[in-house]
Amino acid sequence: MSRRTRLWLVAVSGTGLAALLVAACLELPPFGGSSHPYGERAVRAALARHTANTIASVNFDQRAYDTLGEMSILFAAVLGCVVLLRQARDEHRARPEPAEVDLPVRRYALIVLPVAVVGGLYVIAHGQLSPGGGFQGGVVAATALHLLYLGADYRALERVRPVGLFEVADSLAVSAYLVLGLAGVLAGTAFLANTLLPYGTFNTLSSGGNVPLLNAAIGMEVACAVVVLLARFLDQAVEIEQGNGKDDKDDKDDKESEKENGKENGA
Amino acid sequence: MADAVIVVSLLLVAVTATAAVANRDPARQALVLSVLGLVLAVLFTVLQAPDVGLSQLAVGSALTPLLIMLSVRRVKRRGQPKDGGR
Amino acid sequence: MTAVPHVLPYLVAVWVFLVGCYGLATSRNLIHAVGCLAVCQSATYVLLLAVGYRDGATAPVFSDIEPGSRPLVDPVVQALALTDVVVGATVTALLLALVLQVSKRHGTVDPDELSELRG
Amino acid sequence: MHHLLPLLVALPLLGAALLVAGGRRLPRRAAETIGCTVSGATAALAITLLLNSSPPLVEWAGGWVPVNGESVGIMLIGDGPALGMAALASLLTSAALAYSWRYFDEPPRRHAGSFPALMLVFQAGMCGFAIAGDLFNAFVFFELMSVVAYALTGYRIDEAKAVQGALTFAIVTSLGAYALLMGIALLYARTGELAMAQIGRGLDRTAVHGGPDALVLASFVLVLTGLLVKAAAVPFHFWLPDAHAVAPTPVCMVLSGVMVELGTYGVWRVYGTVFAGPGGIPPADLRRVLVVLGVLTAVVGAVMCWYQRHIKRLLAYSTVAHTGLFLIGIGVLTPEADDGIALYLIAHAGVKAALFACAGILLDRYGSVDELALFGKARQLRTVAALWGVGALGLAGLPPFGTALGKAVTEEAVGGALALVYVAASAVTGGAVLRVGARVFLGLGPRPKSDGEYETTGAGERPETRRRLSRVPDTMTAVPALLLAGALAVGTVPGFGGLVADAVNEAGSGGVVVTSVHWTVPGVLLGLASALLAVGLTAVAVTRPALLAAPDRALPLRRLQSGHIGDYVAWLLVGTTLLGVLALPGVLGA
Repeated sequence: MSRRTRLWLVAVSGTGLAALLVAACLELPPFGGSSHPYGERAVRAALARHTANTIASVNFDQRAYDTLGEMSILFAAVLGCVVLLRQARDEHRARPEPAEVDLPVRRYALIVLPVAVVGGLYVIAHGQLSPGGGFQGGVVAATALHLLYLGADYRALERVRPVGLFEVADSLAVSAYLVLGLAGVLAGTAFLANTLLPYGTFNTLSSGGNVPLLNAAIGMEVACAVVVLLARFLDQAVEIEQGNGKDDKDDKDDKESEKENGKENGA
Repeated sequence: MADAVIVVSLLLVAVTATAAVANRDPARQALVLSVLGLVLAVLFTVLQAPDVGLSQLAVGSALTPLLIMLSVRRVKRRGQPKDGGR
Repeated sequence: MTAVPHVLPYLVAVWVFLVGCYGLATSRNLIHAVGCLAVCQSATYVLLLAVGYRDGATAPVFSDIEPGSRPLVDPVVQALALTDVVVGATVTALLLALVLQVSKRHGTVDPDELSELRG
Repeated sequence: MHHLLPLLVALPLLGAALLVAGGRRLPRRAAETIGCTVSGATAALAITLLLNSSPPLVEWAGGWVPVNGESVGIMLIGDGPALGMAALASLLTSAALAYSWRYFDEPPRRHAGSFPALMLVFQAGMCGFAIAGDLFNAFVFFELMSVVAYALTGYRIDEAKAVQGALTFAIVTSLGAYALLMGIALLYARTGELAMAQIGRGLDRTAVHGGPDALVLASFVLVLTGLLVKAAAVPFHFWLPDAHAVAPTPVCMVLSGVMVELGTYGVWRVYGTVFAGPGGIPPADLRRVLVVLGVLTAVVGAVMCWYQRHIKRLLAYSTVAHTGLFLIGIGVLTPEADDGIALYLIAHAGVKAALFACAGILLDRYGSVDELALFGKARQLRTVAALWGVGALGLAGLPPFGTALGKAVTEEAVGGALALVYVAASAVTGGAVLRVGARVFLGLGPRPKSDGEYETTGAGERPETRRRLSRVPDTMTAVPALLLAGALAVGTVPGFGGLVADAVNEAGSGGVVVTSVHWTVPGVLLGLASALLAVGLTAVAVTRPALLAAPDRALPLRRLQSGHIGDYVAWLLVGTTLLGVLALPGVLGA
C-alpha cells in the first residue's frame, strides 16, 4: 500500500474512531466525580488490614493475583530478552576499550550512586506505608547501579553485576511470591490469602500481614529484572559485534563468552 | 489553584505526546519521551497518585529512554565495526 | 464546581492515543514506532487516573492523615495504572530487542524496506 | 476444590522459575523432563477440575469472598468452557514440549531451560486468561500470553523472517491490548467495577433510560478490538500469517491450535457476561458484527490459504479461515451453535497442531517448507504422508472427525447461506492442505511453476533441529498421531459431544438449555460434501494447475498482506471503526 493510501486510511478511520471516543467521553461521569464504589470498598479493606498505603494493599493484598500476573510478565520479558539478545551464530564479542572519564562526571556518578541505591531500597521497604514500593524502588535501585557505567567504565560495572546471579535471584523472587501465595492454599484458605500473619500495628514497617513480604519479593524481582534487561541491552550496544565475514566457529564463541562469564578478566 | 495546575499539566502532556510522535529521529524522540515521562509524573502527582507518579518517573523518564538510546546506539553501530569502549 | 472542564482529561487521553496510532502507522523507523507505542500506552494511564480522580480529595495513603478525615481519590485505578506502567516498560524492552534483531538481520530499521513477508 | 483454580497459573509459573533458577547447571535433558512433567501435571489438574466443574466453580483470589454481593478481590471462573480451554491449552503445550523433546534447536548457551520455561509461562498465561472472571485480570493474562508469544515467535534470531514476523505480531497485538485497556477504563468509569459480572450488572443498572449509549458502544468496540486482534479476525488478522509462518514449529502448534482460539473464547465470555444485558449491546447488533466479520474472515482466509506455497503460511491462513467460522458460530447466539463451536474448536486444535507438527518434520528433514521446492521429495516419509492426509481430511470436516461433528451441529444452528460458508471454507482449506500433500509426498501431477512475484516462499529455511534429520524420531511422529486420534475421538466417543454441550450450556447466559449433540443425516452429508469438494479441488489443482492457479483477481487481496507494520496498524484502525459502524444501529435506536 502506498504511503498516500495508508495516510487516507488512517485519516478516515482515525476520524471515525475519534468521533466515537469523543462521544463516549461526553457520556463519562464528569471529571472529579465522587462515585467510586470499588475504591471506597478498597479503602475500608485496607484499613481493616492495617495497611496505611491503600495502593499497596490493593496491589499486594486485594488484587495480589493481578500483581502475580504482572510480575510474570516482567519475568517473561526478561527471559524473552535473554533469549532474543543472545549471541547469534555469526556474532562475536569484542572487549570494549577502557575509556577516560571526566573527573567531574566520575565524582558526580560515584556520589549519586550509593545515594540512589539506598534511596531505592528505602522506597521498597516503606511500600506499605508511604508512596512507593517494590516496583518504584526496584527500578530506581537497578537503574542507579548503572551510573557506574557512566562514572567508571563498563568493566567495573561488569564486576559488580554478575548477570547470571541476577537472573537466578530474579527467578527466586518469583518463586518466593508464588510460595507465599501457595501457603494460603496449603493452609486451607485461598491462594494469596493474607490471613496467616498478624496484621501488626497500623503505620509501622511490619504492618499489613503478608503485604511487606510480597512487596519485598516484588522489589527484588523488579530490581534484578531491570538489571538483567539493561545488561542485555548494554551487551548489544557495547560488546556483541557482527562477525563481518569471519564467521566464528561455535567452540571459539564458546570460549570467548565463557571468559566473559567467568569474570576472570584482570582489568 | 490545583485545578489550574491540572489543566496546565494535561495540556503539557498533550503537547509533549504530539512532539514525541512528530520527532522522527529516534534519539531525539527518546529525549522527548523522557520529558513526557516527567510531565506525566507531574500530572499524576497533582492527580493525587504519588505512587504512579514515582514509578512513571523511574520507568518513563529514565528506563524507557535509556533502553531506546541503547538500541539507537546498537543500530547506528552497524556498519562501523570498530568502536571505542563507550 | 471545578474549573477543569468536565471532559478535558478524557479528551487529552483520546488525543494522545490517536496521535500515537498515527505515529505508528506513518513511522519510517522501527525504533520510532516503538516510541509511538509507548505514547499510545501513556494514554491509558491518563484515562485511568482521570477516571479515579475526585475533586478536593487526597491520596489514599494514611501515613500522615487521619482515616476518614478527607475524601480520597480512587486507589484501585492507581494500582491498575501502576501495573500498566510496569507492563509498558517490559513490552517496550521486548519490542526493542526484536527491533535490534531486525536491524541485524535485515540491515535496516525502515519498515518500507522490509519486504520478505508478503502475499 | 475451587481453591485449586489459581494453581493452574501458579504451577507452571513455579516450574518456569525453577527452570530459570537452575538454568546454568541444569543439563538439557533434565530441563526438558521438568518442563514436560510440570506441563503435564498442570494438564492433569485442569482435567480433574474440569470433571468437577458442575456446578461451575468460583474462586476469589486472596479469599476475598464477597460480602453483601460486593468484593474487593479478583474472581476466577471455573466453569466448563473456562476449564476446557485451560485443559486444551495445557494439553497442547505438553504435546508441543513432547514434540520438541531433545530435537529442537540448540538452546542458548547456559540457558538450557529457557525454551521449556517460556513454554510453561505461556501455558500459565493461557490458563490464567481462560479462567479470568475479572476484566482487568483478563487484560493482565492477555498481556502475559502475548509477551511470551512474541519472545517464542522470535526465538530463532538467526532467521530474518522470524524476527520480522515477531515484531509485527508484537506491535499489532500490543496496540490491540492497549485498546482493550482503554475499553476497560471506560467501563470502570461507568460502573466502578472490574469483575465481569458486576460490570454487566452495573451497565444494566445505569441503563434505566433504556438501551446503551455511546460510552457502552465505545467500550464494546475497544474491548472487542483487543480480543479480535488476538483472534485474528479480518481486518485485524495480518499479523497472524507473518508470525505463525516463522515461529518455531512447537510454538506454532500452540499458537494456531489454542492461543488464537482464546481470542474467540474471550469474545464469547465478555459478551455473555458484560454486554449481554439490557444495558449492553443488543443481540441483533452483536450478530451483525460477528457474522459480517466472520464471513469476511472465512472468505479471506480460505482464498489466501489456497494461494500459498509456504506450507506453514498456508496452515496459518487456514487458521484465519477457521477463526471466521468460529466467530459466525458464536455470533448467531444460539446454544446449539455454541455447542457446535466448542466441539469444532477442540477438534480443530488437534488437527491443526498435528498438521503443523508434520510441516515441522518436513522442515527439519529437508530444510524447506516450500510446496514447489519440495515437489515429490518426501516420497519416503510414508507415515508422515498418511498423517498429513488424515489431517487434511479432518480439516475439511470428513465424518467421523470431531471437526465434522462440531461443524455439522453449527451448520444446523446457523442454517441457510451461512452453512454454505462453512462447507466452502473448510473444503477450500482442506483442499489446499491436501494439494500440498499430493504434491510433496506423492509427487502427483506436473511440476508446478511459480506464479508471481508477490509471494513468500518457504525455501531455504534453516531446520529447527541441530542438523538435518536423517531419520524422523519417534516422538515427532507419535505426537501428531496422538493429536489426530484425539480429534477423531471428539467425534466418535459416544457421549463426549453431550458432555461438552452440557458444560457449555451450563455456563452460557441463556440459562439451562437442553440441546442434543449427535450425528444427523444432513450433518454427515454436509461433512461428506465438504470432504469430497476438498478432494475434487485437489484433483483439479494437481492435474490441471492452470485452471486454479492464482488468477490476477486474487492479486489485490494478496497485495494487502504487505508485511508493512504501518499498513497493519492502519487496518487495525479501520477494523475498529468498522466495528463501531456495524454496532451503531442498536445505539441509535435506543
